[in-house]
Amino acid sequence: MSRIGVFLCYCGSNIAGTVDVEAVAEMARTLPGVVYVETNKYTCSDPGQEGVKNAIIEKGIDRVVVGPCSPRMHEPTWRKLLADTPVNPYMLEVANLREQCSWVHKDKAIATEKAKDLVKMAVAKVARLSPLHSTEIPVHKKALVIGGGIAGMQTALDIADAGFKVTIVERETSLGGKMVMLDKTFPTMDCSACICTPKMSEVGNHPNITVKSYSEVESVSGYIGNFEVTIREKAKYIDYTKCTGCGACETKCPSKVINEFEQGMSKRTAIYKMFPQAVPSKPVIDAEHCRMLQEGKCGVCAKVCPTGAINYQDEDKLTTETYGAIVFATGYKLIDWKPLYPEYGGGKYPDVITGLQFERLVNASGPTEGHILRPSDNKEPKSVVIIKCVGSRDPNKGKAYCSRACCMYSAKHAHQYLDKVPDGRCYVFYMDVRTPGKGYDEFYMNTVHDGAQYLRGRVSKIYKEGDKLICKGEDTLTSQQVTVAADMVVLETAMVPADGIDELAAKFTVGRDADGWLVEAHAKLRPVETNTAGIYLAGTAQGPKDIPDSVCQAGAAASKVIGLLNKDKLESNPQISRVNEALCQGDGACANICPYGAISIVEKQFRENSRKVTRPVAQVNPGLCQGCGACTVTCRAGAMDLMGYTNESIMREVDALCQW
Amino acid sequence: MMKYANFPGCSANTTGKSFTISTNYVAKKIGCEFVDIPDWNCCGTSAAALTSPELAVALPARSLAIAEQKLPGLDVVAACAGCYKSLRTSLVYARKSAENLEQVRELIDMPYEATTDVISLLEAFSAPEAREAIAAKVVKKLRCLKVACYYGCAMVRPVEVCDFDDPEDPQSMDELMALIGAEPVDWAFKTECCGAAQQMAVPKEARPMIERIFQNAWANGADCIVTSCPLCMLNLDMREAEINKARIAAGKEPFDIPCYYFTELIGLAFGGQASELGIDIHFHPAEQLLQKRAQDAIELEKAEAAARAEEERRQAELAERIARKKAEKAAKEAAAAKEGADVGKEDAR
Amino acid sequence: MPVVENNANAIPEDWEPKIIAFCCHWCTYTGADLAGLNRMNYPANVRVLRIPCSGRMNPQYVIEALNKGCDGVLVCGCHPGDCHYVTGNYYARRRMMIFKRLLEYEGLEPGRFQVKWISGAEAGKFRDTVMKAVEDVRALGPINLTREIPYFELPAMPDDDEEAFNAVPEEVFPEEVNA
Amino acid sequence: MLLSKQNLMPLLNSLASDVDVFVPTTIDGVKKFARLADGVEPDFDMINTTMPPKDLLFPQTQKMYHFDVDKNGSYHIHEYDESREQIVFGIRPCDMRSIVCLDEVFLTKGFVDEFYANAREKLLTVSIGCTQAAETCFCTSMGVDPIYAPNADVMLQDTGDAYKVTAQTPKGEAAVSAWSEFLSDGDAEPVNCDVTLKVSMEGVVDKLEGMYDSPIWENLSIKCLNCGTCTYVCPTCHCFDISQENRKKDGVRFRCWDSCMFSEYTAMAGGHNPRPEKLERERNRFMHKLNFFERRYGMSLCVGCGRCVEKCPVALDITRLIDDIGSYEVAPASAE
Amino acid sequence: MSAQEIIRARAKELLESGEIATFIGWEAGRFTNQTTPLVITDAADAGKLVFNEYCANTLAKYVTDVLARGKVGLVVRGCDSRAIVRLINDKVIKREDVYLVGVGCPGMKDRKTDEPLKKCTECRHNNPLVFDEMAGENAEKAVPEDRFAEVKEVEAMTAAERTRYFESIYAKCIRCYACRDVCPCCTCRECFVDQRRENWVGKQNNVAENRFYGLTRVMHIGDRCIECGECERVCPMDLPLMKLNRKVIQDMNDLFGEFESGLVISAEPSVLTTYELTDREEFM
Repeated sequence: MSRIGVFLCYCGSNIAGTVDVEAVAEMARTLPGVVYVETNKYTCSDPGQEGVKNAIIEKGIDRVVVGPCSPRMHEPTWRKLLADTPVNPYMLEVANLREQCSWVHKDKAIATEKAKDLVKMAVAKVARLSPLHSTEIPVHKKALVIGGGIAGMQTALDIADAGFKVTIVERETSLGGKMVMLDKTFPTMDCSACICTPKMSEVGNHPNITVKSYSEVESVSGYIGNFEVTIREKAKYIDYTKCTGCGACETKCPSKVINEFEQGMSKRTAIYKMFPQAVPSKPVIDAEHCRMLQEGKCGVCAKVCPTGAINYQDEDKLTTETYGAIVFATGYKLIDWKPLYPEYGGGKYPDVITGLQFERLVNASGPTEGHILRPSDNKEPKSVVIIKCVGSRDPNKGKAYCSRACCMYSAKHAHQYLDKVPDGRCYVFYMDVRTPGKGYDEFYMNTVHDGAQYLRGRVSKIYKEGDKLICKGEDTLTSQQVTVAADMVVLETAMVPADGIDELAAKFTVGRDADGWLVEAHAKLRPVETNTAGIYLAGTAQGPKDIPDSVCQAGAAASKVIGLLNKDKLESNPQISRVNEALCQGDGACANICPYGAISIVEKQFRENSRKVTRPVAQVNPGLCQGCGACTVTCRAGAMDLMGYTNESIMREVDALCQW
Repeated sequence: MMKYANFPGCSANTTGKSFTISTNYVAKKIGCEFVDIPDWNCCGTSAAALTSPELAVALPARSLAIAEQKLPGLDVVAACAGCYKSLRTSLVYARKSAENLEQVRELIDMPYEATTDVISLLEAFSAPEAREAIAAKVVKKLRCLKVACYYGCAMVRPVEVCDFDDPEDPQSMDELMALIGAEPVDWAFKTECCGAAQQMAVPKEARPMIERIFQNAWANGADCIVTSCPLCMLNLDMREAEINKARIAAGKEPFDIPCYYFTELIGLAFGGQASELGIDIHFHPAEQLLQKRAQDAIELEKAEAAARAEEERRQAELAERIARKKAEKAAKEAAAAKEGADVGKEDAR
Repeated sequence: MPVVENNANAIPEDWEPKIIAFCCHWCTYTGADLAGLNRMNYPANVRVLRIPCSGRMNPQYVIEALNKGCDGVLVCGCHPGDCHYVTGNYYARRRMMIFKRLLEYEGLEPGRFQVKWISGAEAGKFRDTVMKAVEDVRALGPINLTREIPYFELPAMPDDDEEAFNAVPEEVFPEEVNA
Repeated sequence: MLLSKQNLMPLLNSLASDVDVFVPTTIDGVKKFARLADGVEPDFDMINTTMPPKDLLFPQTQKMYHFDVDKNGSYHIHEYDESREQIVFGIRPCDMRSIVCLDEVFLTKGFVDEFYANAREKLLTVSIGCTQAAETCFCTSMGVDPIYAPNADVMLQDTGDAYKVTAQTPKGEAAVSAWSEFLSDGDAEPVNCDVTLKVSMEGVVDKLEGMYDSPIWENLSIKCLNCGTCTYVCPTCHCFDISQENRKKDGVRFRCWDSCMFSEYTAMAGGHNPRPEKLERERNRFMHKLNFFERRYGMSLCVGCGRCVEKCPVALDITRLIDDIGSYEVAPASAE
Repeated sequence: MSAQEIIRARAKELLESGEIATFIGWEAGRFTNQTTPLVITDAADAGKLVFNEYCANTLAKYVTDVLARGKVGLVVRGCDSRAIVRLINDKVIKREDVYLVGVGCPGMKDRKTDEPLKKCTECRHNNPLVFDEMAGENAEKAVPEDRFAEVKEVEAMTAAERTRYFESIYAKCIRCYACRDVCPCCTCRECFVDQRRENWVGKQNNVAENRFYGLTRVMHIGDRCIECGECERVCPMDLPLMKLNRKVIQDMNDLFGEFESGLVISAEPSVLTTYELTDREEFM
């Protein structure tokens, strides 16, 4: 027979003010199973807690009901208190006598009556609870970072500096991501290579970091602390141990391929290094365009290679490792504006370029060695029009959201153009200028003072007349139509999630919002975590942002990972679902409904009526189950029950309220 | 067999007279029959829309209802872009929901199912069957005539209503012009508005809209502008002189860019005379260009013929030289063979 | 067994509606606490039963509540999209829509079974929902489903003195009980 | 003595004035015995009711006693006795025979169930012989005379336009003497009632002894759904379960019908179930009907009323089982 | 060859060839036009199989009992095939466990009154939807026009009338659980009524407990019910149970789109165990 102790609290006058605590105590003594009732002025105070502890030990109480404030406030306190007593911390029920009783009802008699009911419910429930113990989950002290851009690299560095092993999986042939493509970075105008390449080499040489370039995640299974990830290292056809990165092969390779890194404004060879400062600074053979691999002719690079590092028979390598935590730093790409904006020529006019193409033009290692020459005829454009929010803030044609960073980098582009073409004229068509960071607005003001002509309005049409690009727009401040004859137009296009993010996220059961960005656990309070425990986000994978914000998030994600990997084992939430295998039909309705994928259907052997039977039953993974209970209702047979809120305890709680 | 219910519109026999004449000419030639909708009424264009939305829907709906009963199964063709826009807008409104259809029925107080479709004349003539017929009937290709195809805005926008060709860069008229041998020019103002009614309302502000169109066409090397809407024709053709006067005053060079209906040029290609097609009653003199280009075409043909002749001659000469060399070689071999034979004989002796 | 037409809708004057509210821990329970913090005032006829998520809400609890003595049932959860467990309230929404129609089909007045999405910040909405529920149920009177509560007309106990029955027993110490 | 049919209703109304008279009738489409009251039309032409009359003696849910714990932990128990004077008018001979079985179970061999006993004493049984039998009736094969129930208090036999009334027990005589104003003396031959369905019970009981493992049970039980219909409509099924509903400090213990067809009937703590499959449960039911009861009380527990044959959703038929048992050769009991 | 002869012949062949271990069909009962389910294991008994207009029982649920012996052959009409699909979709059996002999169903008749059974007048798919072979041709049968006529009838009553109506139903119920045991959707290893520890529903038979059982069963099978009408047919008290099931089906039809369960073998979760973001919002 259970020995229930009821500890009611005055909470000073908060409860006692409108609830006759003694009368409730009297009623409590008459409840079945209750052996000891005590009232206390401040139960949560140290003397109060001591009193409770002694009473429990003295009276041999094995279940506790506390009648204080809301469980959201002090449930952890009572749990810690019970941890020092022989009573299991989960043999506890809290009756909310303050926030939902004394504070909200004026009439003392009615409030007392309600308090009695609440205590009755709590006693009925605690009588049916069973002791719960959290299980331990091992934590593998290794982290996986997907994506080698600035966010991925910063995360990896922070984790590695904390002494944990990190693997970076980068899809491209080198680290650097989008940042390394840029020329200068706002607001300080330091050259992007100068601050990005040192980080890349730091990552490349860090003892705790293994870089897997030209690789992708093949498959993943497992849960927090124990992610089994298979990584496919695509064939590079070059033996990196032998290759010294001398680049002889690149000079001799006959086939010409559009250079994605240079945004299609120049050509590269089939065997190529993305850019001079690439890390790993060794080339890769692009199988699709290599004549040797496609038609079996050529083989020049093998002949020329001083160390014989070329190996045409190379294959993809699959490696599987276990990681404790995973960070998504998969970055972004620019929206493909051509099909969306035929009015800007839809790609017909080569001189209508994107922001990244402009970055390559103005970049010293770019196709034009830093001289701003327009792609059509390599002439220096004397008048440039920059159009902002192309695809952003445009629900009809593009994306509804603002891509955050373009206001700053369009001001930067204008500044760079006016800097490099002193006699040039630069027009910027904008809707709003949003420059909220430190030193941001001052940067924008400098650009305006440099002579950039900011016209508030959208460009409705661009057409070619002669060798000029006529931009028809409006200036809403003077409410006049404006037509600018430009030599070159730069479209600051919207940021959208990187290619292939859908399949990747699906593999990890990470949610994606309507626009395809990875969904954080809570927009304000948990921006770098996801709903899947052990998986974190950093950088533009979670949404459009600029480099400073990405680096901040990288640090945050790293700190979360470090916090997780510091633990040798994880305490799992004990209030999780439990399967009664005798009742389980194995139809998997619970597995479908579980938002955390915590339930799996496994074949198990049972002895039934002296016969051995193997049949499918559900199995709950304590690491993933968050205790929402959706599976308990889906399971018609009632095989699935949620510990802490069992069917029986809720039923009796309902009965207790209805005078049963 | 191409048969359509025709919605003439108010401009058919007035400002758009030559459009109707040339259309009938072409239709007769390619065996396409247009049956006028009996007792059709004005489509209301922008005026009705300004007065009340119900009127803008009801006016066109009445004609469509009559077409539905009297000419069942025939699509309605509206030559003028203005009529086409109004009819389409009313049709799309009625088809949107049962309530709308019910409301329209009440307005026009006639049975109406909104089943007959509405297409523009350009769409009718772009149908594959029509294009084959046109190609077959072409007698005289309008060579070296550079045309700027001007669709105007009502023909292609808004997409939800018109749903015909590409709203930004339509090609159907360009293809027809290429079919009859003309050279369509790639220019940027295909679908730029000509100012329509604003030319009457606010002439001072609206005139530059027309000038821009001429300017872009001229800049891209077009000889003339081809259109399929009487209102655009009116604004371009009739007001070119006025714009030229203003340009001369401003010290700019006047334009000499005549405007045609696309059916007029097709008629020409069928061998029709300018007078038969109504080209003679344009505001801006339109015939000299045609004659000049006809001359150019003839010289071009002559030049081409000459070039072809030249080419044949060269080929013949080349063939002949090869033949001669081959003959010499044969002769040399024969000679060599003979000597061999003599040598053989000497050995034999 | 004849259908007992008990407590026909004559509302006894001292009758107070008894309503149970199944509130999800993360949103509505927080909202209720917030109502308390702001010292809002609402009738005391509603007792809150805490469940982790509205997805945990099993229709069988509602039937048990209506069968065993409640005059009204309130089920509250997070707004769709805010659920702490991501999809809990989406499932609950479908299930409750169907179940509410089924109960009303069987004659239960709509006011007796209400479902509301109340977020952690909507203290005011929680108070209004409670007040509206109490008003609705009070207007409807005691639930007129045949229930088993009165079937056990407790026979008069021979020594049935009420206040003796409720008198407070002295402490029962473990040693005594086992002795 | 004779009771003319015209006097039947007046007799019933007079009886009903002071005692509950239960007559066969149809309520809401269900044929059962219900208390005569306005709005309840007795229907004596009905061959038999779907719900058996055992409900009067052994209701589906019966409150046994109320308990409560008072302040100093002592228990008070108060028995319910809801039995009251009842007359069941129009009970068929087969149902009367089932009451004999129930009496055996509830009153004999030293175990007297006082709830049943109270009800039984206060019950006056007025049986009416059958005039026609349903296709599923096979009472004659089970030793029941369709027009004569030996243990009924008063026996009415249909003689065309009147009933031949014979009192058979002291209680019956007392009752009949009270009906004198409705009766008229004279005698008439009761109409006979032939029962089409016949099975031979000969040797069935002994054969069943050796048929524990015979394949008959396999083929029979396969089609059974294991629902409780047959046991709840059977007049002789008497199994019940005891449970209680408790409130704070008091509660009521009640008993309610239970069916050996439910797996939960024999479910034990720890999950073991001595009769886990349909086969065992089916075998147990028929063995109890045709063998166990015979061994213990010397009479078959099946009265041939045919209700289970009529109402079984899958038409599982005890008469065919009896035929199969008849034609089944028991393998010679092996040596060991 | 009539359907019955084809069934007999095929059953015999299948059993002899060992392709199936048991065959389920109907056999004649003792009384005129009475049929009862028959499960045979050796080919000799194939002769007993019958198929006529009085085969009222659905056979699908017997598959689970005889599955241990091996592949099961059975005759499937429209409702049986939907029941088999239901069992497969609920992962109780696998498609390869059963060999389905399809037969067009002319609509079964009541053996005593000779009128078509209520469930057959309301049947919308009388021909098998899933089968391995067909014994004879499909049968023509008019599909009833208003599937929810009964439900609309009850919905037209006032709330008080409906309360009394359903309370009279729950008063008549004797809790024999025939409706649960015949239903292809009810395949739990231990039904909630037997779970004494949770004590969902008391064992006593009164309106409140019967209502708990009735309502819970509808909510458990509502989104998978194949509308075979067997629960109504087997109920000894003739309770109109389909009025409850069809109400839930009608609501799902209106709220979540065209709903007809058991037509196609699929791994789709049932309607109440999934959701759409665009579901109607009534509780804001």
